[in-house]
Amino acid sequence: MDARTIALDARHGDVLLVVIRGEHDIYTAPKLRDQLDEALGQRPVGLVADLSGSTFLDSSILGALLEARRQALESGVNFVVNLGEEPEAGVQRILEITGLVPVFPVVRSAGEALESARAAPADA
Amino acid sequence: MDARTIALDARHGDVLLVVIRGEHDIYTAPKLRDQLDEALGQRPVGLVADLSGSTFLDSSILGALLEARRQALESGVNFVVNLGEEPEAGVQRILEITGLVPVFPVVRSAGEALESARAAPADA
Amino acid sequence: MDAPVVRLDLPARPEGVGVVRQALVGVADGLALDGTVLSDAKMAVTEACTNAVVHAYEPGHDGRLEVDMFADDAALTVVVRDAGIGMQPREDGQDTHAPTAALGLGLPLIAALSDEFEVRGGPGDGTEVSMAFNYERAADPAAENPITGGPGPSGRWTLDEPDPAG
Amino acid sequence: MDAPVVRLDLPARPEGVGVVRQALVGVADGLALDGTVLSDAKMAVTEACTNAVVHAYEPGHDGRLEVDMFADDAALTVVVRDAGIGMQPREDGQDTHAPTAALGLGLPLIAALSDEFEVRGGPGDGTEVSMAFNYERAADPAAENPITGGPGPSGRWTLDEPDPAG
Ligand SMILES: Nc1ncnc2c1ncn2[C@@H]1O[C@H](COP(=O)(O)OP(=O)(O)O)[C@@H](O)[C@H]1O
Ligand SMILES: Nc1ncnc2c1ncn2[C@@H]1O[C@H](COP(=O)(O)OP(=O)(O)O)[C@@H](O)[C@H]1O
Repeated sequence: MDARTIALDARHGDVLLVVIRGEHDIYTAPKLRDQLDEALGQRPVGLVADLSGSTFLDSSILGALLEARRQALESGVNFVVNLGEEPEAGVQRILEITGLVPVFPVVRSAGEALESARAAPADA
Repeated sequence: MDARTIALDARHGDVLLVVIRGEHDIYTAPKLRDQLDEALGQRPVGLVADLSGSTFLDSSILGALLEARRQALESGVNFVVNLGEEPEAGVQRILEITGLVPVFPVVRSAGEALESARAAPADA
Repeated sequence: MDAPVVRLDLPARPEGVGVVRQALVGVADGLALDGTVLSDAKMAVTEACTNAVVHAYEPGHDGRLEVDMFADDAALTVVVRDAGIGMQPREDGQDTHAPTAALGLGLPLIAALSDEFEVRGGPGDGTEVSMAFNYERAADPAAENPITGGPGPSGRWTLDEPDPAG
Repeated sequence: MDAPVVRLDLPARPEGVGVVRQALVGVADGLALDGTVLSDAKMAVTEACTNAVVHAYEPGHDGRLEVDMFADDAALTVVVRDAGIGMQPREDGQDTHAPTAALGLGLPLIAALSDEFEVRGGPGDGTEVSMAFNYERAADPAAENPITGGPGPSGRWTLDEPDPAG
């Protein structure tokens, strides 16, 4: 199995990235929730969930991401999911068949993610 | 699991490469034996078993490689194993603890492998 | 079905879900399963195992999770079984053992990603989810059993009401 | 040992060895096992399963392979079990069910890569190989149980004779 990591990347000024690599499911969902909570607690302008290096995500992870999105909207933080330019097929598929691509919203590159995390008005 | 492939690379003139990628064990050992036999049947000057992309090998695979080496020696074909510059730790370990590094012999780059497969006298 | 079965029997704990998923990858490897079928199977089997971990047993009580995998000429079938409380009728949207924010997408995902599935068992009987994944698909099951609706305000997924006229 | 056990029960066939190895990776993932320990465990467990596939049952007869994995505070223990012919006394270097060129490195590798191991069972009783892999190693087991000798002319590995004086 690919290394399962969840890390905070704070090198982008007022935008925080939570970088999710490898396979994630109910076992690591609590860690992801904690990491997303911590990032939101820092009141960034924007929060990016970076899935570009993730190889498997289940509905526990979608639940954690949706909860972070809800909290971000409430507190006026821009929230965006970066799927990367070459996403793992299964990760892309779960986002597509659940119709969540426009909901999160999902973008396809780090640049685009930073841009919309900085610029987008946090609409509800 | 990484894709398990065994392929013949005949783009190096009088040296044939059998390229072994991913995880290999008793399940794929027969395929490896066939591929090595086929390569030896073409009477090349040298035969390289390329393990640089392999992530797991067990004693069934060592057995297949040792058998190819034995046949190569018999028929005057230079035989060499290329472990690559960044071998998987487990692949390197099985070759080292069995003392097979000097036996095969094992080299650490494609260039070195081609060179010794072309130049080495097939000694016994 | 008398195909030889790979059986896993393990504690119904969060860390077990990855064990089942990895074993499935190993089984698929022996079948040279197509990438999309494998990735759908990984997801559906993960959701079924997660349900056993999350819903089947009283919190703090360690139950077992049993998974059978068997391959015939046409499909890989995976059966996920627990000996827990069984599917309960929902009362006021609340789940007996659900942790904070079970999303409610597990069974819809299983339906969307498998070519055939069945859920057996009632209150007290444990639960058994059987899923078949065809090697060759005539159609994308996710198009035949699409996931409707979206995240509701409560955090749980809200499925669209089926159209009574349709 | 009452640690919760992950059990696999599968046909003793070549494609099953990868299933066990993958499941082991899943178990190790839950334990955050060190890379070298995991890679040694993968190899030793592969060799034990391969022996069950190759030696335990009459060719063409499908026996079962059972594997238990359990983790305590100090080590991951893996037990590989078959219900086959059991370890037989070797006659003139020939093996009952060995395929062309069984190398003879399986048990030496198991000894070199595990921190503790035990082989149980005799003729007719099946075979059970138990291997423990410590999370923290005081020494490299491959240094304590080194593999000696080399490939013999027959194709089988020839171990050095133990020095009767040493
Ligand atoms: N193995 C099980 N044992 C008991 N109840 C279950 C089981 N699987 C599912 N359920 C019940 O069915 C409901 C719907 O499951 P699912 O669609 O997977 O969504 P979620 O697990 O996110 O709630 C669960 O909330 C639970 O009440
Ligand atoms: N599970 C088993 N059932 C029966 N015999 C076995 C089993 N495992 C090992 N043996 C016997 O022990 C011998 C040594 O095994 P091993 O060291 O693994 O080498 P190899 O399998 O390459 O012959 C085998 O040749 C076989 O005769």
